[in-house]
Parts: sequence; C-alpha cells; structure tokens
Amino acid sequence: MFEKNLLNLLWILPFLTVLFSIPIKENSPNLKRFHLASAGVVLLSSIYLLIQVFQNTITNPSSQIQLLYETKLNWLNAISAKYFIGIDALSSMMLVLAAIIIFTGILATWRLEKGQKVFLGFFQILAASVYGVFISFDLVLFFVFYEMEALCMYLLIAGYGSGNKDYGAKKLTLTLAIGSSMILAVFLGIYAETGTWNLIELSKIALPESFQYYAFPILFLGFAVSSSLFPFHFWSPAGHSAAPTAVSMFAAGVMMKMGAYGCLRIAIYLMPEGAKIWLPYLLIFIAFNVIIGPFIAMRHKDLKFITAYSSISHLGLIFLGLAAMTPLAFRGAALQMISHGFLTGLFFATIGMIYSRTHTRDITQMGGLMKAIPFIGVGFVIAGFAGLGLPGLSGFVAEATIFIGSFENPSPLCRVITILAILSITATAIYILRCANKMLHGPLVISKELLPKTLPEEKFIIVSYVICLIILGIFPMPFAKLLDSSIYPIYMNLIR
Amino acid sequence: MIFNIPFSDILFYIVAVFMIFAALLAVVSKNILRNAIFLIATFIGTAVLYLMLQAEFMAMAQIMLYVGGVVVFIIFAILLTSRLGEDYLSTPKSQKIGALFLAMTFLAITLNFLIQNSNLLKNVSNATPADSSLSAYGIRLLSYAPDGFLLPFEIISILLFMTLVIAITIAKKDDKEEK
Amino acid sequence: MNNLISHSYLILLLPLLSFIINGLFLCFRHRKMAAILSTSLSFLGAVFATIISVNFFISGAKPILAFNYEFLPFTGTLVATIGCLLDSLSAMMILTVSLISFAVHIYSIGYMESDQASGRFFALLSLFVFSMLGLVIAPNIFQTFIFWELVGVSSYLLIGFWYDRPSAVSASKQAFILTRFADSFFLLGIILLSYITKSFVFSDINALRLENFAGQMISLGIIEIPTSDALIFSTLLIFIGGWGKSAMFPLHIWLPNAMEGPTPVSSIIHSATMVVAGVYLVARLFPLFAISGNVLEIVMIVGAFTMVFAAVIACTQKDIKRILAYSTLSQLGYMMLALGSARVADSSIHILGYSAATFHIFTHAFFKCMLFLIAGALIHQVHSNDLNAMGGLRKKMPWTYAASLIACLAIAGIPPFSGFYSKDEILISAYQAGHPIIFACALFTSFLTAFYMFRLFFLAFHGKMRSIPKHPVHESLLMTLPILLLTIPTLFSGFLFKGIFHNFSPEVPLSLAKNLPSATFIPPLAITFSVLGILLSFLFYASKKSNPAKALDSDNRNAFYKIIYHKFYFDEIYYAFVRQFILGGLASFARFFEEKIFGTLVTFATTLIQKMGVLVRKAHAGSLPFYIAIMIIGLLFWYFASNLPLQGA
Amino acid sequence: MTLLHCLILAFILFSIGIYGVLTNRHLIGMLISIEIMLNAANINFVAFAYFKAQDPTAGTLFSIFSIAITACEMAVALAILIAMYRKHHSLDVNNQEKNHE
Repeated sequence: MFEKNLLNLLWILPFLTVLFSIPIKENSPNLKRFHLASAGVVLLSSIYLLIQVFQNTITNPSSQIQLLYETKLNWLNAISAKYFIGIDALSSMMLVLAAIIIFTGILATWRLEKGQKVFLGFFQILAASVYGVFISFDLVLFFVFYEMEALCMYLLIAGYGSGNKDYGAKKLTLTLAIGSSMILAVFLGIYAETGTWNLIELSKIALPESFQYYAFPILFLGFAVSSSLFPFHFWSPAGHSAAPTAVSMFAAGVMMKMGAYGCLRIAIYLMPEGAKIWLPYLLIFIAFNVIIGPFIAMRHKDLKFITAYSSISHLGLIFLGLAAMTPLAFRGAALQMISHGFLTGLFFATIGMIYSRTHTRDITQMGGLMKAIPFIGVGFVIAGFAGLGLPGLSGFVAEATIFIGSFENPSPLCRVITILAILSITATAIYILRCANKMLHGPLVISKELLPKTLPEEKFIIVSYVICLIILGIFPMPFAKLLDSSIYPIYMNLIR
Repeated sequence: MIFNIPFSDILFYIVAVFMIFAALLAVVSKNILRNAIFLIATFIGTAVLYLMLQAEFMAMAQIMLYVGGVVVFIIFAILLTSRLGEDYLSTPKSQKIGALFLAMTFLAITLNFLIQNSNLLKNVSNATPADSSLSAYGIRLLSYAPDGFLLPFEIISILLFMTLVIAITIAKKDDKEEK
Repeated sequence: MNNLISHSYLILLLPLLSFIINGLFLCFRHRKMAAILSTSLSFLGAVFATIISVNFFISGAKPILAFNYEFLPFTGTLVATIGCLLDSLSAMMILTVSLISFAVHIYSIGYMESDQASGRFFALLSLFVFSMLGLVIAPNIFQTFIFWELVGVSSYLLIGFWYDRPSAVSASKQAFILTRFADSFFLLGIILLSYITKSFVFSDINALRLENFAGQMISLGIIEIPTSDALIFSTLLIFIGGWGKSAMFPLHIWLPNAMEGPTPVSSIIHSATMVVAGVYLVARLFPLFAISGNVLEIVMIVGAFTMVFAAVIACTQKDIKRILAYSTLSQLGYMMLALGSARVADSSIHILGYSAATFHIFTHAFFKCMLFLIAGALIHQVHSNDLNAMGGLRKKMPWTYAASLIACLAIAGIPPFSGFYSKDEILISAYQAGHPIIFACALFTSFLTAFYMFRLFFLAFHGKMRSIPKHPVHESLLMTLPILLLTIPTLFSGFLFKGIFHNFSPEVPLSLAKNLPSATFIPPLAITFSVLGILLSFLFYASKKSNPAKALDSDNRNAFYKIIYHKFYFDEIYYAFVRQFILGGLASFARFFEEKIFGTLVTFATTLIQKMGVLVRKAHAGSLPFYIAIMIIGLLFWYFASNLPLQGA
Repeated sequence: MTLLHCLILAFILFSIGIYGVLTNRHLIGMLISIEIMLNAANINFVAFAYFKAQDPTAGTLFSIFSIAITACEMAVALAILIAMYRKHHSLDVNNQEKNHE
C-alpha cells in the first residue's frame, strides 16, 4: 500500500511543490531549496521503487508483463477512460533516469537570476508529466501527460532560452504536435476497434491485421517525432541550441526517450503484425540517423549542434535495436535509452557550464579550457567517451548489445545497416575528439581570470552522472535482467 | 375563386405583406431612427401572426419584450450615439447587388426545399387552446418532471443576471477616461 | 599454488587501485605521493606477476581459468565475462608487462620530476597498465575488445598528456581515431564470429573446424556466402583490429607521431603494451587464423612489407624517438611475418613461426623499452629530440653508453644478446616455410636494422658535442637504474628462455609440417649481415673521415633520399585524405544534404502551411458580411452536391 | 394558412435580414437586420409548434427561451456599441474593420 501511494505521489508531488512554492518570495534561496528537496524526495522514492521492482522480478519471474502497485480509478466515464497507473521494470528504470535528470536539472539552474520561480514551477510540471507518462497504462492518461510535457517545453524554451529561442521553441513544439496528432489519431482508432484504453487488456487482444497495417506506421512515426527519427529530426538542433541548460538536459535525456519508450511499449507491443510489416522499411530512415548523423556533427562548430546531432545518431541506434525485433536488440535499445539519457545529460550539463563561462558555444573560439576548468573538462571528456562507446561506461554495454542483437536478425537490410552502424563508430570518435581537442586542449585562449572555478553544485552534477555511467557500464547485468523481464512479453507478442 | 379563401388566410396574407414591407423598409431606409420604427411595425405584425397561431402568450411577450424592451433600447442607443438622420452611411451599388443576389440565392434554395416537401401542406393543428394557456406555460416552466423546464428556466435567469452585469461593465466609462 | 592463482584478480586490481586512488585523490595536490604509491603498487604487481608466471611454468603450464565474473549475458551461450586465463602466452605477457611497467614507473619518477601534472601522469600510466593486463589475461574475445578499447583510450590520454601542445593533441587524436577505425572492423569481426560460433570464449573459437559449417549459408546483407567463408572473413576483420593497433602499413602513421607523448609513455607503448596487442591477438587466435585459408598469408605479407618499409625510413630520420618508432614498426613487422609464415602449405602448420613471434615479443619488449628509456635520458640532458644536438655523450654518460651498446647489439641481432635468438628463429621460420622472397626481405631488414641502430648510437655518443646543453650533463640515479636493470633481461632472456618458447604450441587443428629443409646456415648468415650493417654505419658516422654534420643534413640530398626522409609523404597523404575526403567530402555532403536539401523541404512545408494560414486568416478578419456570404455559398454547394448523382442512385 | 405559408414568410423575412446585414454599414442597422432574422426564426418555432408538435406547449416555450436569449444578446450588443462609439466616435463597420488591422 505504501508503494502504491508512493507511485501516485510521484506525479502529484511536483504539482504540490509548485502550489506551495507560490507564496515563497522570488529569488529567495528557500525557493530552490524547496524545489530541490521535492525533486530529491521523488528521486529517492523512484530509486526505492526500482529496488522493490527488482526484488519482485528476482523472487517471482514471469513471462507476462508484471504490473506492480497498480491504481485503477474511474476517470472519464463518457469514453470509459480510467486513471490507471502502475510500474514495471522498464518504466521503473525510466523513472529513475527522469528523476535524476530533473534533480540535476534543478541544480543546473541554481544560479538562474531572473524568473526562477516560474522556471522551477514549469520545470516541476514538466517533471510531473514525464513521471506520468512512464507510469500510466491507460492510453488517454498517457496522452494527457505526453501532451502536457510539450507545452511546458515551449514555455521554458521561449521564456528562458538563448539565441534564436522563439524559433527553436516553436519548431520544437510544433513538430512535437505533429507527432502527437498522429498518436492521438491511432489511439482513437484503437479505441474504436476495441473499446478500451487499457494497455494491459489491449496487449491481450489482437488488433485486426488491416488496422495494424495502416495504424502502425502512423503511431510509430508519431512517437519517433519526439525521438527525432530521420524525417522528423529537424526540431532537435534548433530546439536544443535554443533551450536553457536544464531544459536541454531534460529534452535530450528524457523527452527523446519518451518517444522510443512509446514505440516499444505501445506501438510494437500492441501492433506486432504491423511492426513486422513496416519496421524493415523504416530501417532506411534509421540508416540516416545512424550513419549520416555523425558526419553532420563533424561539420558543425556549435557545441549544442554537435551534441544534438550526436543525440540523433545515438537515438538512431535505439531505433536500430527496435527495428531488429530480437529480444537482445530490444534490451540493447532499452539500455541505450537509459545510458544515452545519462550521457547526454552530462553532455548538456557541461556545455551549459562552459557556456556560462565563455559566453560562446563556438568550439573554434575556445581552447585550453582543461587548464582553467579541469573538472568540467574531465566531465565533458567522460561524456564523450561514453558517447563513443568506451568500455567501462554505459554506452559500450548498450551499443554492443544492440549490435549483437540486431545482427541476429537475418534480414538483408538489417544486416547492412548494422554493419554500417558498427563501422560508423569511427565517425563518432572523430567528432567527439575534434570537439574535445578544439575546446579543452591546446593553449588557453581566454584568460584564466575570466573563467570562474567549478562550483560545488556543478561538481555534484558531474559526479552524479559519472557515477551513473560507470555503474551502468561495469555492472550492467542486474539492469539487463530487469529490462529483460519487461521486454520478454513484448517479444512474445511479436512471435505470437 | 378568391372568395372561397377563408378569412384567416386573407388575414394571413395581409399580415404577411405588411410584415415584408415593414421589414424591407426597416432594412433599406436611410435614416437609422426610421429603421427602428419600421422594426416595431415588423414586430407588431409578428405578434398578430402569433395570435393567429394560437400563441397569445407569445404575442404578448413579443409586444412587451421586443417593442417595449428591445426596440426602445435600440432607439436609446441611436439617440445616445448619433445626431438624428445625419449619419447615413452610403453603401456602394455593387455591394448592394451582391447582397441582393446572395439573399435571393438563399431564398431560392430554401424555398426550393420547402416546396418539394409535401408534408408542410398541413392545415390542421393538433394544438388545443389549453396547450397555450398561461397556466400550462407556468406549470411546464416550473415543473421538475422529466418534461419540465425548470433547469433551463434557472439557467436563463442566471444568464439574464450575467447579461445585466456584463452590459453595465462594458458600457461603463473607463476610469482613465473619467480622469 | 592454487591459493596464488585464486588471487590472480590482484593482477588487475593493483594497477586499477593505483589509477583510482591517484586519479581521484592524489592527482592534483600530492604529486610525490602519487608517484610513490603507483610505483610501489607497480612493484607489488611485478613481484606478484613474477611469482605467478614462474609458478605457472614450473607447475606444468596447463591453461587455468583463474576466475570468471559474468559481466553481461547475451543470448544462450553467448555471455560476456571478465575473467583471467592463465596459459603460456598470457603468463609470458603478464610477466613482460608487469616488469616493464615497473621499470618505466621508476624511470618516470625521475623523468617527470619537474612536471606539475605528474600526478595525472601516474594515474594514467596505471590505467594503461591495467588495460594491457586485462587484455592479455582475457579468456574471451569480448573481454579482449573491452580492454583493447581501454588501451586505446589510455594511450590517447597519455600521448596527449601535454595537452597544451597542439602537436601532441593532434597526434593523440590521430592515434585514437586510426586505431578506432581499425577497431570498428574488429568489433564487426567479433559480432560476425560470435554470431557463427555462439561463443566468445577463446577455447571454443580456437576449437572451430571449417568442416562443421559445410553447406551452411549466411547472409551479409547484400550477398549470401557460405558460413565457412564468413568465418574466414571474420578472422580477417579481427586481424584488421590488430592491423591498426600494431600500426601495420598503411595504418602505421600514428605510431611515429605518437612520439609527442612523454618518453616513458613511448617506451611502454612501444615495448610491451599497445602495439604488441595486435601481434598478441593473432597469436591468441592462432588456431582460428591457421584454419582460415589465406589470412595468415595476408598477415605475413603485411608484416614483411611494414618491416622493410619502416626500416628504410628509419635510416634517414634525425629525430631520435622517430628512429626508434620506425624501428618498432619494423620489429612488429618481424613478429607479424613470423606468425604469418607459420602456414606452410594448405594443410600443415609450421609451429616455429608461432613460437618465434611470441619469443620476439618477449625479447623485443626489454631491449626496446631500454632503448626508449635511453633516448629519454638523452633528451632530458640536451632538451632536444634531434640527433643534431647530440654527439659525444659517451664520456658524460658512461653507464647509459654501455647500456645502449648492449641494447643496440641486441636489436641488431648479435649473439649472445636476446635479440639474436628470437630474430634468428624468425628467419629460420621464414626460410623453412618456403618463402624465399620474404626470407630475403627479413635478412635485408636485419642488415638495415643494424645499420640504423648503430647510426643512432654513433651519432649520439661518438664524435664531438654538436650543441652545448644549458645544464651540466649528468646521469640521475632514478633514470639510470631502470636502464641498467633492463640490461639483465636483455642480456640473458635470449638463451635462458629459448627452451620455454620452443614448448609454446597452440592447439592447432591442422597437422604439423614435416620434412622441413635444414637451416643451419642461417645463424652465421644473419650475424654476417648484422655485422656488415654495423661496419657500414661505423664507416659513415664514426670513422675519422666521416662528417656527422653532413650525414645529418637532409636538405642537400637527392630526390630519393628526400622521399624517404619525408616518410614517403604518408602524413601528407593521410591529412589530405581526411581533409578532402572525410571532412570535405562525406561530412560536407552530409551537412549539405541536411541543411540544403532536407532543410529546404522543411522550410517549404512550413512556408506552405504559413501561406495557407495567411489565406485563412484573411477570412477571419471579423467581417460579418463575408461570413454570411460564405455561409450562403456553402449552402449553394450543399444544394448542388445533394442533387448530384454521387451515390449512383 | 398552412405551415408552408408560415415558413415561406419566415424565410422571406430571413432573406431580408441577410440583405440588411450585407448592405448596412451602420452597426445599429446591422443589429436591426439581425433582429429581423431572429424574429423569422421565432416565427418558425411557433409555426412548427402549432402545426406539427406533439407537445405544443414545449414548442412555444422554446421560442420564449429564444426571446429571452435575444434580449440578453441585444443588451450586451448595445453595451458594446456604446463602448465602441465612445472610443472611436463612429459606428461605421468599415472603420471598425480598419481598427482591427
């Protein structure tokens, strides 16, 4: 019962925090402390839930999807939508990822001077929406949370961004809206076909094959919009470059994973026949992400553009894992979701810290930063190494699993793209090293006095991410086993 | 032939012609005050028509509300906002022709539908005088039986109240202007 | 014994501990502490490694799987583990790596004394040793790859140790990217191999027989090939990984440029770690290579070509470290050649090639490490890498002089120094395997080796001082001691360990070659060639008539010399390739596609929507007549549409 | 007098209202035209209630409601007109459109 309430509290607590923070004075240090404490509580409870889920998976393994701590209440009776939340292995891990990124995101805005109250308020609502997405097992509830997040993103980027923020925010939100409309259309279709929104019930019903044939690509691409799959990736560079640090961390770390999560959890799970028909064709889009993405990153000078394209290529790997449709590849994709969440969070956090010191994101105008701010420099390099798949950090585990898993799919196109993806890891190394060398190494361009030392909260952010990357990189086995328990039912639906 | 037509029909035609003329004048007259006066004539014609359709209460309400309320209101507004008859705003002829064409098209289409429908050629009413008695209206309005109209009645009363407030708020002079 | 083996995790743990403690706590403030800690841990590691490997060889040399920690299960039998496999090969490597790392650690205390960042240096050095040890004890190919990558990254960090020097930074980047490029093929090879064999474990992979896969087909995307061919193909891919790591031609250019790092780093990279990883990989997977058709021949040809190529370049260089770098390349070529020459005919294996290669790894490690340490000592005194600045150091640094004479004799292949024994076996192997041309190349290279090594030796120590050092030249104890220590294995490892290496034999599935031609004439022949090289070198650079300054002049030379001096312009070709083809071609095209073609499409779509929006917005200006007109027109449409025979009624 | 007659009358009135809305530039004039149109709709209600309805009382009550709502609408509309007049000193529709842009 305690866990059940805790799960409900996960998304209610941020709202309550916003409510109670209204009377606190603007710019008072208590405001951010209060928000941080609330995010900390959510983080701790999500970790607690993860441990509970883990113990449950160990004690009674099952081939069915195991939904724990579910709450089911009547909600919108007119369309028989229910308030139905629960947690399983995959969602509990995503929850922890989101909670860590939200927590560090609040830390990253610690020195925000203007409008901290509104920023933190919206950031908490953003947090509530992602927690909601990961725990809701009712399509309507899922969609409500999914939409809430895009709106908050717009306000945060347009209000607190840098550079061409209006353009970036609009591009991001409108593109996401295209995806949402596609998702909504298919959700309505599913409801019309079956009369239920319940994900667990739906997974037991086989949707008609003709319906799956039309609906699957729409739903999959709709989710893929927020994960920036090829034809819909254009929001990502503009959006990331405009967003403030915390929002970039969130967008790349959590929001882009929500799309992939939806693809796996809803699109492939509910429409296995459609997946079998369409995913081999979607591999062509994935090829763009995986192979051309790093080459574009090589040609950019703006740190955030580089990271945005690096995210695009890494998300391509997630989709490669999904499209390969083997249990190992699915697990690799899920691992990559989490691993990439951490590494991209670290990337954007360090970029924000560097930007706040140098006031430029052009790598050709920087140099020798390692001398002045070694802590941040090392953080960036570790993120880079995780990105290029260095063993010992999480990226390698995920990428190796994806490659081995997707190679098991004997379809010719899948093989070709897997081979090309493996070979393209060199390109990843090129842009990451080029970026690190231009920025961190060489003689110091800006005088050392202009670069303040690393602040304690910045050190905390970097250290916490690095610990996550290393834990996932050195002890991947429990996480892999945990994810397998969630992924197996999805795979069983595929071969049914 | 013409004498075979019952009196009620003759009366209907007279009222109809009167209403059409009054409405036309209310629309095309160049003086805005005169427009309002002809509107009264139209409303009175409507009231007579209601009487013929056994809706005495409606006729009364029509006279009281429209003639006594709305049109007076309009006239007040005219007097408040303009010098009498001096602010005629001319419309270009092309717009008039276009408007006439549109209005005629609308009429033609709707009449075409009406004439095709033979169900409408019904002379007999199934309404009894008791149906349109004041007490029947009262009972229905205040009944909370399934066919009662208590809820709409209450809603309308709230709406009227809101309208009152809104109208006052909007028409009130701004604080800035007062200064 | 068993007790010791069960503690074999210490092999990995000691350097890892040193890395973690140094990296986290001692790196910035306590430089001295860092040096002492990592050196003492390295000493412990060396002692432990010696005990383990000695025990191992005494107790009969049977392979032992000391521990095996499950890292990540994939499907079924495909499980990635981190373990420790002790067999002859890995025991030998553990010993070499630990000893050399200990020597380099001691040396670094002296060498890095004045560097403010030496704490970081010791941390990274420990990481490097950790990764190399992890690589050599790997019981499965997945672990090999893990530590292979760690070796790559720690070498990147060490080569770019002085990160404020642009040349060091670009050299480290080049080293990492080139090896990474090769590693991507390695990873592909591993995935293909594990897909076919369903196992990462070396013992499973080495037990493969091509006949088991008769009739099976595998799709590689575009083409479908027999599984046995795919197995051979994957072997080739794995070899490409070793190709890059061991800097075989044409992926060799990172190795000379990697000299930008501190000299102890060059020393450890070139002698025992990193570059021999490629050779080690081939030796480790030797049974797989043995069954895989012509792959061993490719190994041999690549090795032989690199051997000659690098030796020729080494004869003209002026930078002392670059000479040594090219000599390393050449020696690696020897090892690859030896491994490759093991395949005599289609169905038989000549085991001498394998043992000669491993033997050469062992002996080469000591004398090459020593040579680099000597070079570092020289550079430390004259503050220049250039031979122009040296000369006449014989009297100032007598101990170093003596040690370098021993090392040069060893690498030149003069008995009784260690290099002679291993090189001799390589020559015999090449001859007996029936590759006369390769044999001639090897013999010629042995002549060249003697020539360029003694060129270095004479130019550095003999003649007159060509520059006046800022500080008085002296030998510091901490830097001379490891050099002198290393003379011991250089002197004795040859004839002491020859027997052990003869017993090295991988479990090859093919039959052993018999009736090999007698090769007793080879040792005297090799010695003759080496002595000829030394004499020629003496004539050019140390006799009374010679003029070292003129010999070092690179400007007034003929075109042929210049081409060699500029390393056949491979650096330039490489940079042009990267600039023009990768950055300028592929990446530019990708960005062009993204921004111009795709971006235009997106802009077009948005403009279209915006234009439609403008159109609709005009209709929403709040004009009541317009609304009514539209309403009536709509009615009209509806009227006509309802009268159309759409339903076919 | 049949239902058809009443409906035709109502539609003629309605068209006259349309014509008025389209041609009048004076806002009060437009309002008057709209009143005529609403009146026509009310006639429809009553006529249908008289000739067709199962429950004539309810039918007539509908038109009572519609009258009430019309009254509300008129009150608000006139209040807006007065506020507008105070601001722009004109009730010309064309002027209002210009002010919009």
